[in-house]
Amino acid sequence: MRYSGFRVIAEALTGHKGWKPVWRDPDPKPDYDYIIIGGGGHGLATAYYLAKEFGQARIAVLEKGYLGGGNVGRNTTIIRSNYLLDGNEPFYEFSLKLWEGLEQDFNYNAMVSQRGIINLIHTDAQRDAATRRGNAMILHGADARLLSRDEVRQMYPWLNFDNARFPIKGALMQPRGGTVRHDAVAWGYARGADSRGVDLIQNCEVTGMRIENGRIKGVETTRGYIGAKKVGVAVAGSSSKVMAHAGMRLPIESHVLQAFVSEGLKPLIDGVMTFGAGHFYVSQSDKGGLVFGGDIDGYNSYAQRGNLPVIEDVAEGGMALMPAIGRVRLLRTWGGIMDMSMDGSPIIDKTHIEGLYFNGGWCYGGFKATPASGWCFAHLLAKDESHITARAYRFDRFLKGLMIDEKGQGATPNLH
Amino acid sequence: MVSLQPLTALGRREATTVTQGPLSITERSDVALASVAVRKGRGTDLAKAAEKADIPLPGPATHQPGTPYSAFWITPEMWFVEAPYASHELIADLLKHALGDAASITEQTDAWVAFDLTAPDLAPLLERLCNVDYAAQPEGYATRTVMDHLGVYLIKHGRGSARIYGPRSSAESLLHAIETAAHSVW
Amino acid sequence: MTQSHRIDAKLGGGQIDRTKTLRFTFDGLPYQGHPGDTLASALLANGVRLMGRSFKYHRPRGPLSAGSEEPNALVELRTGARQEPNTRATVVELFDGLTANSQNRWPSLRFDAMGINDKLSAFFAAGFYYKTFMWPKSFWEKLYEPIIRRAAGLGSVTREEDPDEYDKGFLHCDLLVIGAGPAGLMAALTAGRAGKRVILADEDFRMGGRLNAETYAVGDVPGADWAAASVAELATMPNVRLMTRTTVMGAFDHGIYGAVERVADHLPTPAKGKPRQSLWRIYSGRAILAAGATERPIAFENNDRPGILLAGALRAYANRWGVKVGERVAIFTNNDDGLRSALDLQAKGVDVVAVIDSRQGGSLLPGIRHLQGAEVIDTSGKLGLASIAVRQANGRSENIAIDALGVSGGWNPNVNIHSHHRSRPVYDPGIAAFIPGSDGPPGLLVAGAAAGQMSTHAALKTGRDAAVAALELSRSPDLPEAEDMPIRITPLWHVAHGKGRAWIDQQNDVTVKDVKLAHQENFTSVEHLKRYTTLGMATDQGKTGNVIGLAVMAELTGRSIPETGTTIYRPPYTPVALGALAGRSRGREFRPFRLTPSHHWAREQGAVFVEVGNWLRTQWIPKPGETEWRQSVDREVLATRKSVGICDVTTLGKIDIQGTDAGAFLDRVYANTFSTLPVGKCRYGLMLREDGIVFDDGTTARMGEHEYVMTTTTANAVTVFRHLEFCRQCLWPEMDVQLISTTEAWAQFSVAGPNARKLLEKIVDQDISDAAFPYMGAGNITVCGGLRARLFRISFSGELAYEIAVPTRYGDALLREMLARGAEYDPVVYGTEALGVMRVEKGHVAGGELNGQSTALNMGLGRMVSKKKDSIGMVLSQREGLTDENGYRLVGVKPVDPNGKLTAGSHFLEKGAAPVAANDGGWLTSKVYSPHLGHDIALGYLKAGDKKIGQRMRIVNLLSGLDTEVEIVSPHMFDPEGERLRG
Amino acid sequence: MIIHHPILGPRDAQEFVYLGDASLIDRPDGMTAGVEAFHDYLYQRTNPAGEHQELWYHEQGDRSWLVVTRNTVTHEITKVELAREVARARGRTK
Repeated sequence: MRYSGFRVIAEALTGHKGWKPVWRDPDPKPDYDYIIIGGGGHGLATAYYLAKEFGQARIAVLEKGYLGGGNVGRNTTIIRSNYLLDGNEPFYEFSLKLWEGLEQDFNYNAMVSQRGIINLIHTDAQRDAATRRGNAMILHGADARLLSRDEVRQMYPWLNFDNARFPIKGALMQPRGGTVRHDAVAWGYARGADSRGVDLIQNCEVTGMRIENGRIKGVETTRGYIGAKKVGVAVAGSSSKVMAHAGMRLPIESHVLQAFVSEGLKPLIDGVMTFGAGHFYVSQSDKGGLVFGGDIDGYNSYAQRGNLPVIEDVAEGGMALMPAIGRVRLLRTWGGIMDMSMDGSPIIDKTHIEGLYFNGGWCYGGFKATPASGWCFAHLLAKDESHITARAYRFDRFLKGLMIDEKGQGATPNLH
Repeated sequence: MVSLQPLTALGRREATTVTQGPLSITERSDVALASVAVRKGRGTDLAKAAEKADIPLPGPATHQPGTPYSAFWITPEMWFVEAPYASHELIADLLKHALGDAASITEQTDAWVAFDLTAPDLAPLLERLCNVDYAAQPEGYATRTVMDHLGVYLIKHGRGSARIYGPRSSAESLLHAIETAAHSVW
Repeated sequence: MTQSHRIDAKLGGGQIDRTKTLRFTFDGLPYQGHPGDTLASALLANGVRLMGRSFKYHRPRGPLSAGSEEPNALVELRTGARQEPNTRATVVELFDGLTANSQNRWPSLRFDAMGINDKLSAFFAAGFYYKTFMWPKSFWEKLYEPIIRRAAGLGSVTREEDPDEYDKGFLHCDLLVIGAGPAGLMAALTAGRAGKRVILADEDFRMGGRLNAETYAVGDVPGADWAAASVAELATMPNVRLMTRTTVMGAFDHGIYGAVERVADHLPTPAKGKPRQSLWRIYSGRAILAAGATERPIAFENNDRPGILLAGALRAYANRWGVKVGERVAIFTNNDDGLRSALDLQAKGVDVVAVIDSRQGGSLLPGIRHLQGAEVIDTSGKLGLASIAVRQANGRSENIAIDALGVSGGWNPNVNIHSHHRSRPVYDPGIAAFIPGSDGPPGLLVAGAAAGQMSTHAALKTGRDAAVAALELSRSPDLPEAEDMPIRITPLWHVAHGKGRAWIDQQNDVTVKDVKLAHQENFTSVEHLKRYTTLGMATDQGKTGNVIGLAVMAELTGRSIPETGTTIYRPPYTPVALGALAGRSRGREFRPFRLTPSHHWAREQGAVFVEVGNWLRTQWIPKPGETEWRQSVDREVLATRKSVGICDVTTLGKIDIQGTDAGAFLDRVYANTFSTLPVGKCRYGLMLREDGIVFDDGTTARMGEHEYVMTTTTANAVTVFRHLEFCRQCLWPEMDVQLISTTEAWAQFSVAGPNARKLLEKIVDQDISDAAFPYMGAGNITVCGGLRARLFRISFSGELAYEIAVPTRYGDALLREMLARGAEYDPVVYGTEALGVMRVEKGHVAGGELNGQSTALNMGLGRMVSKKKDSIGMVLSQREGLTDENGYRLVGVKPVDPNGKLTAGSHFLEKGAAPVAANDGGWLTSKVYSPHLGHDIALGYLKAGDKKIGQRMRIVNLLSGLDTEVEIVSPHMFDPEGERLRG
Repeated sequence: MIIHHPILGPRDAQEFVYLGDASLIDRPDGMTAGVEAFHDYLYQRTNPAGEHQELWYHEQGDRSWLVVTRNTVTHEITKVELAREVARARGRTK
């Protein structure tokens, strides 16, 4: 069924009796052409684009819990394409362009809101780096502006301009950056995939892979064996667990990233802002909560919860930047498991097992990548070759010394 | 002989004392300090030489007082040795002389700012500054800990007497943190 | 009309001090209350029921509860910079002069224009916004979203800096007891009497928990008196710390709990120097959760009007605060506790006109109209409850005029903290509620109502037993006598009736209809239910609503409640002020300062400082008449190159490396060789990461056979030391190497320029002629008549230069002495800007080039990586991606037109090339103005740059429109032969 | 979290800096091993959901590197050793 304002009014007048389930709950079939493991944002987007853009059918998405229950449902909702390196920027810009047409494409209001993102600058060295980055963005067809201290002050006069330990000296802005209602992304893709015949199978955990003569045959699940011609894995923080079924070790560690929301407030912050002298970034949701975060906890974890030091560190950053929020209250904290890769950039690649494909290593940047990740993974699955914007996301880049290390931290996942 | 006028870590000519309620904070610029580390396989040699020279080398998390040398444990096979600055300004040379090549010795005197804290009970102050269960520790407890984002050494001389060694360049920030915490308590 | 609803003191005074009167205002109107009141109890005492508006429909609301679970009575407390949005009136301790205002309404609380949303509620069903506002595309940011954002939100936040201070600390104990009701008090008494270190924390300003709101006895005294006596006994124990106004907000790993103490929220302003709140990190051996239980309502149509409260809250207001919420009151209950509320109210002289009991059978309450098998099906009243419609067992409906209704749907154990490690609570049909599951935080026991042990006796017993078990005590004290009533409840979650709305989550306006719609659209997982309807996502985090929501979903799906599942709670237990979490790390105190030895001198000179990590370094020192920074920097550079300049370089990391394997160790950690370095000499060292990328660089000197002094960059001093310890302990544990940082032990100055030696000769006691102290010499010396010092003949500026170090306490004096004794050479003190100019002129790499992404080859230092020995990074530096012949190379850049401008971060393009990524040649890493050359110069990484020396390209900054034609030159732009530094 | 230091007893994890899998002790010899061996050593991780041996550095303490055996699902720590001793036991020398 098609959603629209007229439909909402018509249903309101008739007691909302006409709304249909947004997706079915099918039982798994004995086999599929494509199995996507992981019913999060990336997996659902992959299935959606496989069906819609690449004309594929007989597709199933296997989700161990509920749809959208992974990082797509527990992030800070930011979208942007302000990357530096050639391996990354075209991909994230492709993603941003997909975001810009997404709601009309899948007929679901995910509240894609391009209210701008600013990365604050506190030193001359940061300004130099921002200049390099802003130029790289424009060279790749994205948008960027370098703001002076006064321009930042005009936007947010109540930031700490007068008594700061690390004074604000300007900002790199991407006007097209913004936020998206995260759950709605999962639901929109799920609805779009379901309506195109994709079987979305919840509470179905993959417990093994059947591999014969170097070729994948199917997967063992808590709901029985399911055969498949091709299997794509898009399970973020669970990447190492799932790929271990294929005997693979990955250049990935799983880490917990906490995120935070305050009580609802009348509008304070219009766009997205990152503090350049500490671990803090913030936006305000349409509902009024300040949504913010900081650094990962820093140790391998699958626990979906974090510890107090990071909460304090983030609050310190927030107070350093915005001295007015001392009496604003933290309402809720949560944690997601990040698939932190060895250079901070993702992998969308075939494996040495025929028919088994991998998508992961998103670190804490996976949400903004959702549309392009789905598109590029679908491209790889359908055509057996990388999408033009995802060609650098290969497994063998570490062997060949072709790392895509935005932060320059080397093989230390918890520093990316 | 030397024509240069030293400054204390707080940038003053003379070390001074600050008080806040019952607490006094005294900067100590009269302590000479050096690290002593065992050369590999020379533990016995070092122990013998140290004993002969009356240089204590206490066990983990412990400060051992003495005259002129006191010492506290830093890390396995390494100590900080204290002595009066007036008599032992060249503490590294003196220790090298006493301990020979059984140890690696490095002058540390001016790497640190030393504050002596006194109050009837320091626990209420220190619980706001660092994650040390001060009340539960014995006298002579020496540990590294964090105060105001700074790595410091804390030595418990008694319920109401302690010394803090903090990074010298942050002496002012550390003093400010102690004073502010003291305002909360007293 | 003051305190019209205060119960006569003769019927029981409650725990307020009626001898003192406190004045306060709400929405500008003056009221009075007493010490011991909350804002809510005081307003109710004054007959004020309307205190807020709901989030979505702007429905008029009064308090639902008498505690921290409150969803409705949210106010903006205080004014100006201390304005505090979304503050629960039910927990605000009244103080004289308190000011509160209602929020999320316009123009007034009584008439709220946004109340129109309530009339249009049919259009605002759960998730309606996902289905519309998509066309035209550009309208979302421009029209729809701004309207939604303005309408949304609750309270408003000030833009002013919070004037109050916050503190933090660490506490340690054998046992942390969370909650000081009967279970918590008994646990604390048991452990305290056994001599254990106990912390007892309670969110209330008065310990006793539910005992303060009840009338029954513990032992032979009223419960509240027993609580007070117990607190008094605990207060005498030196091993027990009592913490009132302290909310344990979260359970973290390994027995660590976060707690927020509201030190001064009950005062108009904190005392001078004292914090408003303190965050305590409590390190506990064991902990007992004795957080009690929270009553939940029943969903029925229009169950959200002011005057409709939880039955236990009505009872609490009467017993503890001496307040009758209404003159004519009814109770709607599905369990025996509701009956207790009716009896207590009656005892306080309140007219209880009916008890509507959804259950059949059992004995009838004496002296009260007790309707069994009956349900409340609707209510009326515009800004407050006026009457209820009751459907009796025989199906007949009746309207009853009342002004307060107490609702009891049963009690939910406060399992929150037990589920902070993602333990799922389990459903206990006996009490129709969730109790703690089995896999909670290790070391955390649960006692009392939090464990589903609802009677007072059970609370006392489980509190005692938990303490005995947690601490393995040998003695178990006797318990006082207390009531031990069984729980009698027949679950009723919502009243099935007509088409009206029945609220589940009152703040977020989630109704039974919304749950039905979610079910209809297949959002049936509890997580989907929560996310789609926003159930439980308001400031109360669903403390009263969640269980009802999932019970309704269970009914709709035909599954049991356990099959339907439950969402878990996450920290914090109740919302926590961000100021408390940040503590003192704010403003200028966000991070400590590191000051250089020359800081005081530089401040006297009016120096401009720059933050370098936590260091403050001198950036430049303006002289009188210099109005622009470039004038100062140019002067500092020219004076240095002309005669001599001095720069404080103390911030560079210094590491003492000793031991018989020190040389061999350095060979492993540096790409080049150090074991062959003669004593008394130093060498430039290049350190790689294991992935072959350059990690750090610096000069390392051999001071003795087994003694080296390493220098690191300022930025990497800590990480290099950590890395060396890793190499020493984890990779080569048998090496004889000892490490110690000496960064702060030595004040170190660079003395550079043609007259550097002449100046130093006036300071240094020894011969430092070129022959005695040649280029790259290093040694221990004395200065000024015998002060121990170190001298290194190294140069970053390209000049004849030394670095001289003295014990830090003499740094200030050494600088002054050098300036005084060397006055004839007009020495200049230069800052980091001039330092940067000179190093760029010389092509030395620094921060912009050492970016963690570059190899030795990129920097033109490829040959330094020795392959004759194993060193960190040697092998992986040989990967094809890092040895690309056409990869980035460090080049110098100068504008073809000397007036042409350069900007660091600009990119290289060939002449005529379009500004697209395919043509991107690289970027400028560092740019300065060279006063010697008279134009901008820069360093940059250029693809195949080593092959492009002499070519012309463009430097483009697309952010500013800059487009400058440049010549690619060698990075060594000044004195390329190095004649000056050997002079 | 709290790490039970083999010498100093319980210490707050905040005092430590985390590195990663304790297999980082097993560095190949650069004079004999090639790029593939170093690639496996530096980049490939088992990343288990469960028991994990990992390196922590007591930076704000005694500067010991520790090998901590910790469950990555529950965060329970079952063993803490000095990394130097672990390295020696694994046969690492000079």
